[in-house]
Amino acid sequence: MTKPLDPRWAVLWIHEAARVVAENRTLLIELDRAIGDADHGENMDRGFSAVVAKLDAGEVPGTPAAVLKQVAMTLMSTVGGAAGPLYGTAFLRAATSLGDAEEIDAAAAAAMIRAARDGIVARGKAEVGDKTMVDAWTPAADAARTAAEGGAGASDVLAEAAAAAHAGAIATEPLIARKGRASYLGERSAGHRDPGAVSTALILQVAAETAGGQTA
Amino acid sequence: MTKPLDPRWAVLWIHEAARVVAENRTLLIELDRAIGDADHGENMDRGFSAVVAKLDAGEVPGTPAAVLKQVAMTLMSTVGGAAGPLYGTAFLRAATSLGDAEEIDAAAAAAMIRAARDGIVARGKAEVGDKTMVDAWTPAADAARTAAEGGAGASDVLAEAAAAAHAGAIATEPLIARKGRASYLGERSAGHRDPGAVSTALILQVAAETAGGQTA
Amino acid sequence: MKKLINDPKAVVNESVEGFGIAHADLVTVHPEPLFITRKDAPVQGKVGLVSGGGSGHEPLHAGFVGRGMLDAAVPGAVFTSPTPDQIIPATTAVDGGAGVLHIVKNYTGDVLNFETAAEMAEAEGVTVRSVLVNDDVAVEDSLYTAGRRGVGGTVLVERIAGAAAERGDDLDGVTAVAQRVVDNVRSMGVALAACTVPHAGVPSFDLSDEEIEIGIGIHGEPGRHKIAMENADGITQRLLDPIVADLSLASGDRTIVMVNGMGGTPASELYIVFRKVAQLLEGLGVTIDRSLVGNYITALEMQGASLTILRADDEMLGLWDAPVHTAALRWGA
Amino acid sequence: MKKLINDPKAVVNESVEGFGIAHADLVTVHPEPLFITRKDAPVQGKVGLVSGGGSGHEPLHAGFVGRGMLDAAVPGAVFTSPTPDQIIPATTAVDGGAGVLHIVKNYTGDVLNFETAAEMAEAEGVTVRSVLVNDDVAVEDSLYTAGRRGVGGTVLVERIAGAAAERGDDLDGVTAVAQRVVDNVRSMGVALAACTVPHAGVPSFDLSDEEIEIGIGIHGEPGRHKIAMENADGITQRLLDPIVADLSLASGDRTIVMVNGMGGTPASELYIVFRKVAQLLEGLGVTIDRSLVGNYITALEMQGASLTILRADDEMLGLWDAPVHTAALRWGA
Ligand SMILES: Nc1ncnc2c1ncn2[C@@H]1O[C@H](COP(=O)(O)OP(=O)(O)O)[C@@H](O)[C@H]1O
Ligand SMILES: Nc1ncnc2c1ncn2[C@@H]1O[C@H](COP(=O)(O)OP(=O)(O)O)[C@@H](O)[C@H]1O
Ligand SMILES: [Mg+2]
Ligand SMILES: [Mg+2]
Ligand SMILES: [Mg+2]
Ligand SMILES: [Mg+2]
Repeated sequence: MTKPLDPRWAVLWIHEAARVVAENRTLLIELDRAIGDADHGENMDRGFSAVVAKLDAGEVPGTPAAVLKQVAMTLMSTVGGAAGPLYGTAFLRAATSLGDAEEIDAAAAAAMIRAARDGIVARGKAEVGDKTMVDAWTPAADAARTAAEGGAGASDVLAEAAAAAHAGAIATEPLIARKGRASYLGERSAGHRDPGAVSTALILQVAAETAGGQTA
Repeated sequence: MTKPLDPRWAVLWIHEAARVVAENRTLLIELDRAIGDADHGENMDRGFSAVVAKLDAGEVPGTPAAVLKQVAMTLMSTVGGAAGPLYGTAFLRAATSLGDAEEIDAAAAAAMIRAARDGIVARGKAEVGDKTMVDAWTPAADAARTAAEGGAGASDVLAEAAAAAHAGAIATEPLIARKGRASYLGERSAGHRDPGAVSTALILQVAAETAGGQTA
Repeated sequence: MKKLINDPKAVVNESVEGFGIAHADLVTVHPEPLFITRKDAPVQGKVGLVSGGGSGHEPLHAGFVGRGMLDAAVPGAVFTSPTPDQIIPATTAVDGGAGVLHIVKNYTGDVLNFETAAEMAEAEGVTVRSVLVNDDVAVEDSLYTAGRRGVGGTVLVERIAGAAAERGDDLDGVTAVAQRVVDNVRSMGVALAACTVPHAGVPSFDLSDEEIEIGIGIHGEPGRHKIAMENADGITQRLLDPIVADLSLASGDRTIVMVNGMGGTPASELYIVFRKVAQLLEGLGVTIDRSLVGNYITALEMQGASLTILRADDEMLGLWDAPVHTAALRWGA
Repeated sequence: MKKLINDPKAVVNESVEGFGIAHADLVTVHPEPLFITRKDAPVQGKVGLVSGGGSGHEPLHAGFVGRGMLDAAVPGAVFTSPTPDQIIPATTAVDGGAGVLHIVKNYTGDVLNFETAAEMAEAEGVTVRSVLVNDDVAVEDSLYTAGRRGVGGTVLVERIAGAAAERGDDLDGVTAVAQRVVDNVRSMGVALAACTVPHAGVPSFDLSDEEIEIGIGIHGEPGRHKIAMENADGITQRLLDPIVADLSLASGDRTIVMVNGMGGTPASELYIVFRKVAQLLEGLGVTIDRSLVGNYITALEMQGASLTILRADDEMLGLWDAPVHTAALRWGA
C-alpha cells in the first residue's frame, strides 16, 4: 500500500510528524533533562505545532519541495535552541535537493535524506559518534542509498532510512557526547540516548509509515 | 534537703537554667516554629551560655541580687528578640526586689517572682490569657504568695511557683495568641504551647530543684 | 539543610564581613557589638537614620546604608531583633548633632530592644525619635493585639525619610515624613515554600505541593491561612485586594509599587506579578508613578512574593527621586 | 511544581510585558517577534550591542538594556536560544549606522541562531560582528567538543563593551575590547538544588540532601560531578582554584570579581562566599578592584552560586566605572 510521494504526502508526513512529536514530548524532555536542559520535547512540539498551523492555513503547495521549504522556515523561526537551526537547515536542504519535481522517486528520496544529513553536519560540525542527531541521520542516509541502489521503491527507501535512524538513536546510548549541550557533562553523558537522535528517528518513522514503506 | 538561698545558690540556679535551656533548645525551637519564627530555643541558649560564661569568669557576687543583676544585663545584650528584653527586665526587677539581702527568705522569694512577673507585664503589656510567658509567670507569682503566706519555706515557695508555671504553660495550648509573634497567626495559634511560657516553667523548675523545694 | 554557610552561628558575622569588604567604599562594619554605618558617618548637621532587626531579610537593612537612605543598620541574629548594646552605639555613632530617627518594624522584640536603646542613647545626650512601621494588612490592627507587622513598607520609609534627612530636614520634619509614609503604605505577602533558619535546620513550616500560605510575614512564620495553589494572576488579586481596601485607593491616586521577592523566587515571576498589579490598578484608575521589582526585603530563601503600595504625594515622589547610593538601591549618584 | 506563573507557555511573554511596564522609561518591548530595545534606539553613530539567549537567566539580558550596556536583548523560550526572526529585527532596530556587535554565549543553539541572523542582517545592510563568550572553566575547551560555555562573564562583557560603545569606539574597537574581556574572564558554578523548567514541571536534576553539583551551567544541566556537601569556605575554594589556574592569576593582578546567585540563594550566603574569595585572593596578592555580589545571571530558582573573575587592566576598570543605567545595573546616572 505505498503512496505516491507528492505534495499531499509531504503535508501528511508533516502532520504525522507533529503528532508523533507531541505524543513523545515528555519522552524527549526527559531524555534532554538527563543530559541537556530539558527542552527538546518542548522545542520540537512548539515548532511542529506552528508548522501544522501554517500548513493548514494555506493551500497545499505545488511540489514536495515547496512543502518542505515552508516547514524549514517555520521550524527555523519557532524551535530555537540547537534543534531549530539544525532541523531548519535539514528541511531546507532536503527541499533544495528535490528541485521542482512533483513526485519523489527512490533516488530522490535517498538524495533528500542525504542532503538533510549533510546540512546538519555543515551547520553543527558534528561527526558520527559525537552523540547527536547526526548519529541517526548518517545511518539513515546510508541505508536509504543502499536501498535505492538495490532497487527499492521510494517508500521502502524511507522505511530503511527510518529503521537505520532508529538503530542509530539507540546506539547513541553508551556514547560520550562531544557536541551540543550534553558535551558539558563529559563522561556523565554516557548511558542516555541523545534526544535529537530520537526525534530524528520518530520523524523518519512517520515519513515511512505515511508513505506505506516496509523494510526489506 | 533545702538550701540557703544565698549568692552561691543563685549561681547554681543559673547554671542549671543554662543546662535545662540547652537541653530543651530543640523543643523550644519546635514550639516557636509552630507559632512563631523558630528561634526561641536558639535565643535562650545563646543568652544563657553567655550568662554562664560571664558568671564563671568572675568571683561569686556578694548578694543574690548582684548575681541576678548580672544575669539581667547579659540576657538583655545577648538574647535579642522579644524574650531578651522581657527576661532581662524580669531578672532586673527580681534583683531590685531583693535589695542587698544576703539570703532569700520565703517572703522575699515570693516578692522576687512577683517583681519579675510585673516587670514583664510592664514591658510587654500582655495580660493573662494572651498566650505569652505572662501565662506562666502570673500563676507562679500567685502560687508563691499563697505558699509564703501559708508559712512555706523559701525553697517550697519556689517549688509551688514552678508547679504553677508548668500548669500555666500547659494551659496556653488552647489559647489564641493576642501578643507577640504568635498573634499574627490568629486562630491558627491555638493548639500549641507558648514557647516563652514553657521556658519560664523550665527556669523556675530548676530554681526549685536547686533550692531543694517540694510542692505541698 | 543545604546552605552556602560555614557555622550556623557565624552566618550573620561572616555575611556582614563579606558585605563590608564588597562595599568598603560605602560602609564601615563595626564588629563588636555588630552594626554598620555609612562611611562618612556622622554627617554633621544631618539627622541620623538608624534601622535594624533580625538578619535574613537582606538586602534590608545593611544594603540600604548610604547617602540618601540609612546612616546605620543593626543586624540581629537570623530573624531575631538586635540587642540594645548594638543599637546604642549605632545611634551615637551617626548622631551629627541633629538627632537620630529609629525606624522600627513593629515586632515586640524590635520595639522593646529599640525602646530600651533609645532611652539609653537619650541618657547619653542623643535626641532620639522613633517611627513604627506596621504595613502588613494580613494582620489585624487592634488595640488588643501586637498590631500589624512591619514588612515591605520599611524599604519605602527608609528611602523617603533618608532623602528628607539628606536634604536637611530637621528631626521633627524627617519624623513627620516617615510617619506620613507609614500611614499611607500597606503590604501583603504569599509563600509558595518555606525557608529554613540555619540554627533550626528544618523548614519553618510545612506546605504540600498543592498549597500556598497567604498573608505571610518575613520571618518564615506561617501565614493567615493556607489555600490551594492558584495561578499568578489569582494570587496577585489576593495580594492587591486587601491593600486597595485598607488604603481606600481610588481613581486618581498616585502610587509607588514594590513587588518584592522573598529570596527564592526568580525575577521573571515577580514581573509576571507586577504585570497583573499594573493591569488591576489601571482598571481602578490608580497610576503607578514609581516601582521596584526585585528582592528588597526577604526571608532567607523563601519562595514567594509580597506586594507593597504607597499612596504617594508630590513631596514623596520628589524625595523618592532624590539621589540614593547604597549597596542595594542606587540612582542619581 | 509551584510557581508564580499563569500558563507555562506564556511565562516569557508575560514576564517581559511586566518588565516593559516597570521600566518603560528605559526600554521598549517589541512583542511580535519578541525583543527589547533601549528607549532611545537606534543611537545615531553609536555601535549597537545585541545579546540574547534562552530566558530564565534574569536579569540577563533584558535587565542590562540601557545606556552604557546593551541596545537590545533577545529572549528565547526558557533555556532555549531565540530564533533568527527575533534577532534580525533586534539587530536592524539598534543599528545607528556604526554597525552592531552580537554578544553570544557559547552554546550550539545560540551560536547557530545568531550566525543565521547575522548573515541575514548583513544582507539587509547592517555590518555585524560577533564575540563569543566562553568563560566556564568547568567545561573542557577542545577543538573536538562544543568548547566552554558562556556564563557569568557575559555580564562583564556586556558592561565593558557597552561602555566602550557609549564613549564612541567604532565597531572594531568595541569588538576588540569585548574580546579582551572574553580572553581574561573565567567562571565556575555550583548548585545546591536544581531548578524546575516551567514546561518540564520536574526538577532539572536529582540531588540528595547530602550532595551538591560542582561545575554547573545556567540551564539546570547537571554539573561536571556530584560531591558531598561541604561548607561555604570549602565550596568557594573549589570554585576559585580552577579559575586561578586557568587565568594564571598571580600576585599584583587586578580583578573584577562577581559572586553571582543562581536565583534561589539568599544574598547573605553570597556575601559569605565573597568573604572567602576576598581572603583567598588576598593570600595570592591579587586585588579585587571592583565587585558585584547578587543575582545577575540566574537559572530560574536554582540554589547555588557562581564565581566570575576578570583580570582587569586600566582601560577595563575605566570602562567599568563609566555611567550605566539599566534595570539591573546602575551607577553614575
Ligand atoms: N553540533 C551539533 N550537531 C548536530 N546536532 C546537534 C549539535 N548540537 C546539538 N545537537 C542536537 O540537538 C539536540 C538538542 O536540541 P534542543 O534540546 O532542542 O536544543 P538545546 O541543546 O539548545 O537545548 C541534541 O540532542 C543533539 O541531537
Ligand atoms: N508582649 C509580650 N509579653 C510577654 N511575653 C511576650 C510578649 N511577646 C512575646 N512574648 C514571649 O516571647 C516569646 C518569644 O520569644 P522569642 O521567640 O525569643 O522572640 P521573638 O518572638 O522575637 O522571636 C513568646 O513565646 C512569648 O512567651
Ligand atoms: Mg535542550
Ligand atoms: Mg521567636
Ligand atoms: Mg525572633
Ligand atoms: Mg535549550
